[in-house]
Amino acid sequence: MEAREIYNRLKRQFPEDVTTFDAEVMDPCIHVRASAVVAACTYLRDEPDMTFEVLSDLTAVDLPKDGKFQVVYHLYSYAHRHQIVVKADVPREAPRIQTMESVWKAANWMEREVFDLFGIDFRGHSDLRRIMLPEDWVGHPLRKDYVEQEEYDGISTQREALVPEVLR
Amino acid sequence: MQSLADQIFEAGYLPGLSREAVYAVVIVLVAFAVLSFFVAPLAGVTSWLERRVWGRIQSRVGPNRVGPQGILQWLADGIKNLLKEDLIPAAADRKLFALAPYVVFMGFLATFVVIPFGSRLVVADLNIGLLYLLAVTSLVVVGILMAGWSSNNKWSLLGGMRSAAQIVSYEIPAGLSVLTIVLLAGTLSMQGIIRQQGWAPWDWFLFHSPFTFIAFFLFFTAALAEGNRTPFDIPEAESELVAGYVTEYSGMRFLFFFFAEWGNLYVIGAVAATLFLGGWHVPPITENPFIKGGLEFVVFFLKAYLWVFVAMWVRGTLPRVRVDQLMSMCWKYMVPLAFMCLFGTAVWMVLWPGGTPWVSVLMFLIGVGILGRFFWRVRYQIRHAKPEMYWNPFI
Amino acid sequence: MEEVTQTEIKPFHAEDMTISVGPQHPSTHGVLRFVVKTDGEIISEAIPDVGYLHRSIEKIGEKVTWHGYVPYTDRADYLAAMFANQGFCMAAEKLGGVEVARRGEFCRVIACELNRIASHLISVGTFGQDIGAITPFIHALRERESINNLMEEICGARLTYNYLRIGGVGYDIKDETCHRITQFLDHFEPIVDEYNRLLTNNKIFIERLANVAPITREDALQYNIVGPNLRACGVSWDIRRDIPYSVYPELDFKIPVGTGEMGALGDCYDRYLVRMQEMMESCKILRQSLKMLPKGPAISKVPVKFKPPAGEAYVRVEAPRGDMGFYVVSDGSEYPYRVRIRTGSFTAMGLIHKLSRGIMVADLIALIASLDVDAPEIDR
Amino acid sequence: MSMSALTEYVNNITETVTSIFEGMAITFSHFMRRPMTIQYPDRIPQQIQDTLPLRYRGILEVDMDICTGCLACERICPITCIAIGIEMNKETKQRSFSQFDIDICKCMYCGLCAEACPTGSIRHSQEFEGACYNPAGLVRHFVTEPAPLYKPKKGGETEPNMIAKVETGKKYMDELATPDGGGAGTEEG
Repeated sequence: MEAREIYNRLKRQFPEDVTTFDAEVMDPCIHVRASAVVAACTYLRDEPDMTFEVLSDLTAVDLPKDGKFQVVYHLYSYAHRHQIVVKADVPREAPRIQTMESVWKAANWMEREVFDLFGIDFRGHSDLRRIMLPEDWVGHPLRKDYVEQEEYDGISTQREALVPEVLR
Repeated sequence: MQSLADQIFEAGYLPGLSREAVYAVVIVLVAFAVLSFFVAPLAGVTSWLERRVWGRIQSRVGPNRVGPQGILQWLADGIKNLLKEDLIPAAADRKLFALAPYVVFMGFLATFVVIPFGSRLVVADLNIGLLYLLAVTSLVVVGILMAGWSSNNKWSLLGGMRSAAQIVSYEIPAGLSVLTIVLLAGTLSMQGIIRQQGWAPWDWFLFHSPFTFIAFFLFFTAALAEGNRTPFDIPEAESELVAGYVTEYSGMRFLFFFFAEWGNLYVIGAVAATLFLGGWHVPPITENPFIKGGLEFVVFFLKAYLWVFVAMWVRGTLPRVRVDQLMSMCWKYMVPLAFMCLFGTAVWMVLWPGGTPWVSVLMFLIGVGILGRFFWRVRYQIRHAKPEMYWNPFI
Repeated sequence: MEEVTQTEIKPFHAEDMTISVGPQHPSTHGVLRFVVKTDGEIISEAIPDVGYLHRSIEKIGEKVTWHGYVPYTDRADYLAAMFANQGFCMAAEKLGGVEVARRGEFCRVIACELNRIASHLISVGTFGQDIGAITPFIHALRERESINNLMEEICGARLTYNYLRIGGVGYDIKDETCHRITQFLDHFEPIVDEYNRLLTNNKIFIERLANVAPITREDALQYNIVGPNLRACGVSWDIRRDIPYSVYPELDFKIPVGTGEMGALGDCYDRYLVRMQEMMESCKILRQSLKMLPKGPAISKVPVKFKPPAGEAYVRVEAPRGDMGFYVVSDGSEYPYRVRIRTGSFTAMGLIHKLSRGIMVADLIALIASLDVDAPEIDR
Repeated sequence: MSMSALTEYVNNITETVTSIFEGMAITFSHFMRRPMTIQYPDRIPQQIQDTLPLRYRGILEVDMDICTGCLACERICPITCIAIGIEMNKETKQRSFSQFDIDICKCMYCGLCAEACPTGSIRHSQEFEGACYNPAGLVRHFVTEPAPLYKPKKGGETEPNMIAKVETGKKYMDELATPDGGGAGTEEG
């Protein structure tokens, strides 16, 4: 199914929550309001002629200029061989979004990773712990304004340069 | 040994000492000599050989730097392990922890008492030799359990428990297949069993009847399991239990376990040679007792080492079985088959009390046939893969 | 009626034992950790704990140039570096609208398929080792060593290849190297047969793997299992065929699918078998692409300061551990704005918790090995 | 016991025995095959360095005699492990190197610098043994005393010494693929 048609179907179902459609980009994407993303994805998964049974990827992009994080869902259907990108914006100050775990189990670990590296709170997640970094790490590294701590557990995170930088 | 001590005593070299003291000194000295000049090199060279055999199987070379062809590698490893720090975990049961390697080692060492290296070269020809052998090898399981328990490590405990279950189970098929031979020979004495056989292959108990032929392989398999060798090395399964019951051991104590394992390999071979392969029998070519004795020793040694080699080779070939499969293999396959062999042999003996030389020859020919078939397959493998050949065993 | 007093029978209560498998465990394929709760030999729960090999490759992507990020992608999965190269280059090319030189595409396919064989060899080899057969492992590494030598000739490195460039490949493949690859294939195909006779058909090996931790189709989709693991569940899905990229549509190859040969569909043995068959398919692809290798430049013109227009691209590559997705966002500058690498091992790890219930300790090791999880790829 | 169970029982035994037999034949055949081991470092017929292809990406080396000081390598290096210092003599207006350091500790052998070099002066050698006791020892200093920059002569080099150096640099550059079809492919293929 064409991306445009998927968008139309989704728009008909959720006229309020589906905001815009980027058709001119390489991977067409649908913007959905954060509050309705689980409902929209459930619809996309269960509709018989779309059946997006796989959540290929779940990640986020930090957009400090717009003051938001963009949570990006890449969906794919093995049955119909089509894909769609769903995006939801969450505010940077209070990043919060519903978990996708009830729709696709694969979201469990991916959301943990996004939580770890971006600090987005996935509401209703069964096991929201840090996954890559230690539990006591400070900050969320993939945020654009992240500054690495000077030392961790008394170990310096800096490395002395052996070659002095040449001033030019 | 006693006569040696008597001679020394009577020669009057040691005035003022009681006869018992001389016995004790002589026994300690002889034990020391045997330990350091026979058993240690035996286990050590076995370890070296195993690594070389493995190496060639795996397209590698193996240790070849220390001494000619690396034959002294075990010495270097031993010295290294001796010099290593002896660590005992803080939470371990110190006494048991320290004791366990020696119990394992003792279980292996005590078997050398009854192994007949020649018609007159045996420490003690006990009339219950075989029973004694089965009894002392069971000591090993006690040591392993002690090691597993006292390390206070979960891997060690799992390894120890696995080992106990395994060794206890496999005693049964091993014992049953040994009983087959006892039935035939009518004696438990190791020398007695060998004397019942002859130098020619068809005089061996291996080819006595189809049942003994199967019993031999059952015995060998069960012995591998008792010696914790692949495919039954689950107590120390490296990829599962890190190192099983030896996880917490280091230095010399660690070495003792492996010392015992490699030594045990030779014991397995020796027992197999004794029971099934005619032991030290040599063709009647000479009457000179010295040459004959030497030949006997060499023949016995080689027969035993053949099975040591096979055990290494099996280890290089097979994957490891799982715990439940190990048990089901023992109880569902090996124990019934061993019983079959036992009863079959008994029936055989009733039907043909005078022996069946023609069956022995036939069985021998079948054995040769299997070997021929085997080399035919080896030839096929080489022709199929077209590898670069290298016949020299030394590299 | 008289009331019968019943003594309360308490079931024999035993506590579960908690064992930490890893991070320094011989069979965790890198540094992984499982917190395993066992009742004797039976596992009641195995909780994976990852992150020991996190090298923040995604963050590094925001700090280096587009060209300069290619060597970093090598490190995402160092057993199959070529595919991460391929994924990132394809994403950058998609963003920048770069046409790849045709010879370059074939060079990529040759390098990738060689790499796939190498990676699968490691996979099936370590599989054997985890089951306890060391010899097949070393035999597999021996063949991989030959591939490493070929790789050295192709791109000068043995592990972290950094062979692909945006727009093509860094080094052209010489004719003599092509000849040597053909020689290797002639030598390798009988060796796979031998490997089958030594390990695949071994009764003990089959018994250890058949019916162990089968993955159902539903679970595979829910947990987004990809690559050989997915195909072992009976789903015929291969990016090379179904979302074609590079020159794969021109090549003829089959997609091996699990059939439940020795036990349940999607068990450990199926996963193993799919990898073995895939190696043979890769050999076929290699022979074809060596024959079809066209003349011409191996790289197209790409500016040194590569600045793709703002936008984003998501590309998928069929890596040995499954669908490797590169989600790359550009803001039109010299540096990528965001790079996200989605890997097969990561999602496969998510399933282990579910699969591990009720299997034995030895089976857990087989399960980890059969999923072919690779610590660098999980943690990135 | 039903008949099928008995058949399965016997089959299991046969399969086990035959597959082990086959496996043992394969492992036995390896006793006659040549081992794969290279007995590095002493028992080898030829130095490993000599057997490596020209493309091999070993430790970086710089031929300062043909380095133009264009800084392309320094700029492209993703981890900035190259540091080049160039000074200008105020009187003669001649520029010369004051520093050319490469931190081998940091280097990830990606080869991007060698690709950017216009003369092939910076390149990966076949050397791979870099062990030393101190990380500082892994910093390679290529400039010991200020040296002038290399300027390619219009009509080509005349000095035999320099011709050889330029040729060597070219040899390394020929290994690289270029958009106009240069490199190894077109020469031979």
